[in-house]
Amino acid sequence: MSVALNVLTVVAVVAGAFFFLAGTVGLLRFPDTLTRLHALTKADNLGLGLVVLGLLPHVGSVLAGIKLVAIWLLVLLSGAVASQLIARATRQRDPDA
Amino acid sequence: MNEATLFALCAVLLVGAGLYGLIVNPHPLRKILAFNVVGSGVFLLLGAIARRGAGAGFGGDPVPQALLITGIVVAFSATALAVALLLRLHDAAGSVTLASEVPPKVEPDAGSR
Amino acid sequence: MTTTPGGLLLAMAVLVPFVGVLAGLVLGGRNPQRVALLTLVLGLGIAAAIADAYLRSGEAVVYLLGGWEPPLGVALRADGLSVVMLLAVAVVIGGIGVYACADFGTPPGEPEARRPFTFWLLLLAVWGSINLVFVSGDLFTLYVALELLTFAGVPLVCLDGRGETLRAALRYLLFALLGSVLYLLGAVLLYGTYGTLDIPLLAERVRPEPAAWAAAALMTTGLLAKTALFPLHLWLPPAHAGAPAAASAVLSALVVKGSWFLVIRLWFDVMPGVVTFPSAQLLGALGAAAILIFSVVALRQERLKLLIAYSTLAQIGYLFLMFPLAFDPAAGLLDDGSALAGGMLQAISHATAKAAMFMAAGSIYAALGHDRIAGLAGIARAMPISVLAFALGGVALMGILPSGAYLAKKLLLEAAAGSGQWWWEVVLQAGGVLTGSYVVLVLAYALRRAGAPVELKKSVSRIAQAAALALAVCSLLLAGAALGPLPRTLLKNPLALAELAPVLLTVLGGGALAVGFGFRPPRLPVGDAASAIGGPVRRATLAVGGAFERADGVLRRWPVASIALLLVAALFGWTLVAGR
Amino acid sequence: MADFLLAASGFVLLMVAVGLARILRGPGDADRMMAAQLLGTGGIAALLLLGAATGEDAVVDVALTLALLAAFASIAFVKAARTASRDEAATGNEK
Amino acid sequence: MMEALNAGLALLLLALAVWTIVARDAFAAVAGFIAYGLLLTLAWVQLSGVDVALTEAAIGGGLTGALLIGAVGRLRDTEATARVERPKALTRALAALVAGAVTVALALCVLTLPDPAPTLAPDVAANIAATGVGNPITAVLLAFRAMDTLLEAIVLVFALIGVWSLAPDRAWGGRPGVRHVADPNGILAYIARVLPPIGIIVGMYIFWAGADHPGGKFQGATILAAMWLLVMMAGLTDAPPISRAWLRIGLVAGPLVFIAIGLAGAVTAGAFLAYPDGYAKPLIIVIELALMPTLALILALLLVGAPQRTIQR
Repeated sequence: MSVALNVLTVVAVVAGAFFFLAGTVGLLRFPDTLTRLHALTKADNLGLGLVVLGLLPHVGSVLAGIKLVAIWLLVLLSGAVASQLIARATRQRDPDA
Repeated sequence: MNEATLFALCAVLLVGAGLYGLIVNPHPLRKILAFNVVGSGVFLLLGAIARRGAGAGFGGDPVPQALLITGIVVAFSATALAVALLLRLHDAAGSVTLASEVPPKVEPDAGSR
Repeated sequence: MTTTPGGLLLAMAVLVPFVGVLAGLVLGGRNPQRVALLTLVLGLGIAAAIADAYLRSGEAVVYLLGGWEPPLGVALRADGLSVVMLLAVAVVIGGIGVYACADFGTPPGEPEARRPFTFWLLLLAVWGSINLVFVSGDLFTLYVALELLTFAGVPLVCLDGRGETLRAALRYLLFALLGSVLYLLGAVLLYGTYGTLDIPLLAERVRPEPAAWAAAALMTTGLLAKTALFPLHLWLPPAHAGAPAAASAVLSALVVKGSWFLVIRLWFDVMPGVVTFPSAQLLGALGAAAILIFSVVALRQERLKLLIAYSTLAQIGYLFLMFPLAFDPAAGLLDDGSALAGGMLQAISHATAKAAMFMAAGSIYAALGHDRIAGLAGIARAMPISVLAFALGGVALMGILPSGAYLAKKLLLEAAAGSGQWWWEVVLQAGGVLTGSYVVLVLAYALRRAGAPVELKKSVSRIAQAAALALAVCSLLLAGAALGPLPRTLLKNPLALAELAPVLLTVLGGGALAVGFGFRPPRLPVGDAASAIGGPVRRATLAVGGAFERADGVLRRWPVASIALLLVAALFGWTLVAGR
Repeated sequence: MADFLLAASGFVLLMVAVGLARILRGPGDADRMMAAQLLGTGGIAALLLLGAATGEDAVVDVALTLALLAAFASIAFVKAARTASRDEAATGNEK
Repeated sequence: MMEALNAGLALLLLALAVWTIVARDAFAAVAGFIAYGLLLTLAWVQLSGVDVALTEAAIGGGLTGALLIGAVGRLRDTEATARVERPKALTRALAALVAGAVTVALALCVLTLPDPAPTLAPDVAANIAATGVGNPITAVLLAFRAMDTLLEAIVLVFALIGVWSLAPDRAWGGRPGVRHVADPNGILAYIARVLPPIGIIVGMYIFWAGADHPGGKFQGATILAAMWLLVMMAGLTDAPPISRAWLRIGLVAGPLVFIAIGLAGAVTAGAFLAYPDGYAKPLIIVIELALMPTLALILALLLVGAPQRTIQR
């Protein structure tokens, strides 16, 4: 049982780390603000989700598990809002971007 | 090197960097930022000292850790007051330069009231 | 360590003004003024009660907050120094409070207004904070107290909201923050080395070693920046000259004394065995430089309030002369004898006299609509009370009979003679003459007769003028200290030649300096012959004065001042290490 | 397991650092604001991994606080940008 | 592994601090500083200071960042003139020299700190039972060094009075800051409706946990303040006029309750800020509960700034 859970943790965390890598690569390679924004938010939020998934088997209580999931949801929410607001601000200032 | 020494040295370098910024950056907002860097360096040093004092089942000496919380709040208040003063200066004078070599001139109806 | 009788009073000395701030904030309207005036009375009573408790036991009054003993808890302590300062501040605040009623009153029926509301709350805020500086026995609590004092002092600078004063306030705040962060850094090093922040415990544990040296250098320098000792004075002149008169009085008489007092605590109580002879000489030398340079720059000011601000800078220098004099070379440590007593007396004299001078200047400014020194002719007849207050304050600062500063000077001279440091005797005497010069300069203009009677633009409250006079008289009455705690032999027959000579020297020498260095010296009642000799001398003095003024201008640039700050810290560190 | 989690934490932090280096240089304010936002997500991940590795449960509360305030600076940025441009235009209304 | 991580963290901290100092553009410096605050949070965790990490996350990650970003946006036009004032190379070299000298001296002090380090941890452990709380930092903040915490609340009150004192005379008594307008159906309004309920729950949770685990009134209050500011920025509500009675009462309630309980302690337990036997924990919770709204109000209003708008009746 615990071996299986550990494998799950390793797989999920490695996958999560990979998405962080992907996000950073996108950041370095993509040409302009909006595409970079796109690369970043998608990849990082997914990466965090996988990390949370990987850590879930290790929590000591139900409350801690709820908190972990809540963290991910909050980051998803604020990431979505922030990137949309930033994108809109960019567009307003420089409509061609 | 253990983490306390590592972060203590890091803290000392932060203090140095912040002091340099406080001297050479002419813009008051940048001075406020530099002040915060110095302050965080001092706090980090205290945090490292707290870590050195771990014992009696605590991961760090609780007294300096409590002082840190108070210190962070005080530093935040200072930052808020400085920023408010800076913004008001900007509104009232149009510029924020601190280089006022001229002493305040006599203005007949202000100052002594 | 245990709580002593009357200990709770120490907490009250801090809490009563703070509760006053909170009450004024919540009641609003005209109430901040009422609350403040009520608190002034209460606070004076508390200070007197603390003095009583101290005199009864003859030992420091101690209070363990929450009943927790240091190092875990925080203790309040009031020794003789604290008691004296508590009383002096209560009296000065009382005088300023009465004076400010005219400027910061809210007429009945008017809505709450910004200036009076903030002034009264900040006055109480300054008071509570500075009392905390005097009674706190813990270095971190003292850090918070310093910050409280800064936060209360800065808005006082820019109460009138002009760009100039806002800029002065921002410079003040930023430099003061730099000072307090250095202080905190020193305190952190002390905790890391000795595991306590309690002053008596630290005094037992501190040994001469790197952390103690660094802490002493950093904390001293940080506090000097807040006290505006030369060359760390960039913020003071515009801040103190630009604030409303009552606020200037608070800032000049009281706020700078908070950090100065902490230097005493640090040197005499925390690490008397760590400081060295060269480091004390360095501190005294900075003070001597302040006296010389700022007295001359004060003479060159055209505006009365700026002159007083520069006089404050010079007097701050005077307050640091006691450090080298208190050093006992035989024992190799600081010793709290007559030098310390003299320094404290000097500080109190300065607090009362300087508050009186700023208040008198404020009244004159309000009445004339300007404070150009050259335009003061005839004011002595029109506003005799204010001019008298200014004159008495000036006499008190000069250290001539009969005044508290006279006794202070005697004590300091005695200490200088006792420890064989004759060079400080020269500085002390010269300091009196230099102080005399700018007081004589102002009085020479104020006492001149005007062609036509002076027309006052505004009548100034007599009560306000009387408050200034009362404070000035207080600084004279401090000579009575010789009847109480100090040896009575200090007071000699004032008409004896030995006593009269220094007085005459101070006044006449001061007059000569005023003629030499003044921006526009009073015309001399002598013939052309004198001015023929005077010509080259005058040119020389103008050159020297100009050089000092330019030096002051350079030192008041931010990068120069902040580099000087770190250099001073390095110098202190070096004198502490190498002077052993 | 703890070492693996630590390594993962370090890797995420490294990725964030590389991204930061690119993006703090600009060119626009929006890029820099995103840099802070990016570090928010990555920092929370690194923090959670660190907390799991050291067994310090309360670290989750720190991450929760960060997550809650993650958008705060970005929103302040957008509002400030808008206020500033309104000041320039000196018009009283906005959308 | 841990060493490598810590070293990386320290290097990253230094790099961001240097960036904050030397960046040409003020906004870039502020963005760097926000990232720096976040990394400091990690450093606090590594130094076993989870309470400090929570404070840093709330203050450094939230409030300070928002404060500085708001300021930098309004000060855009002043940066060019400031750049002209940049000191000459010689001055900068001198500054680097003295700052470097201070750094080296400090580093020597740090390396000679005594070993074993002095600590008050055993004293705290020996006396924590008397306070009834399980979190040693709460015990220090509200029992052993309660005076500092009282003073901290007073510092905040003074800072707010200072900020308010910067108002133009005509705006005294009016609303602080600018009126935020946003599309009531836009995304900002959306998040300002969704997030605050969650934030209030989390804030209360952090406060409640503080008695026995890392957390406490201050961190909780910061979260509440941020939520209120969010609702204001979305234009859903406006900052209250500073003359409002409820506001004034809210600003002083916390410190006054603290002082009152402290004075009661002087009567019943023999010292100001002492608690009678057995009542320590409930009284500590009452004090924290009273302080939290006051702290939240002040923290939020410190960010909003001085009154700027005249009263409209």
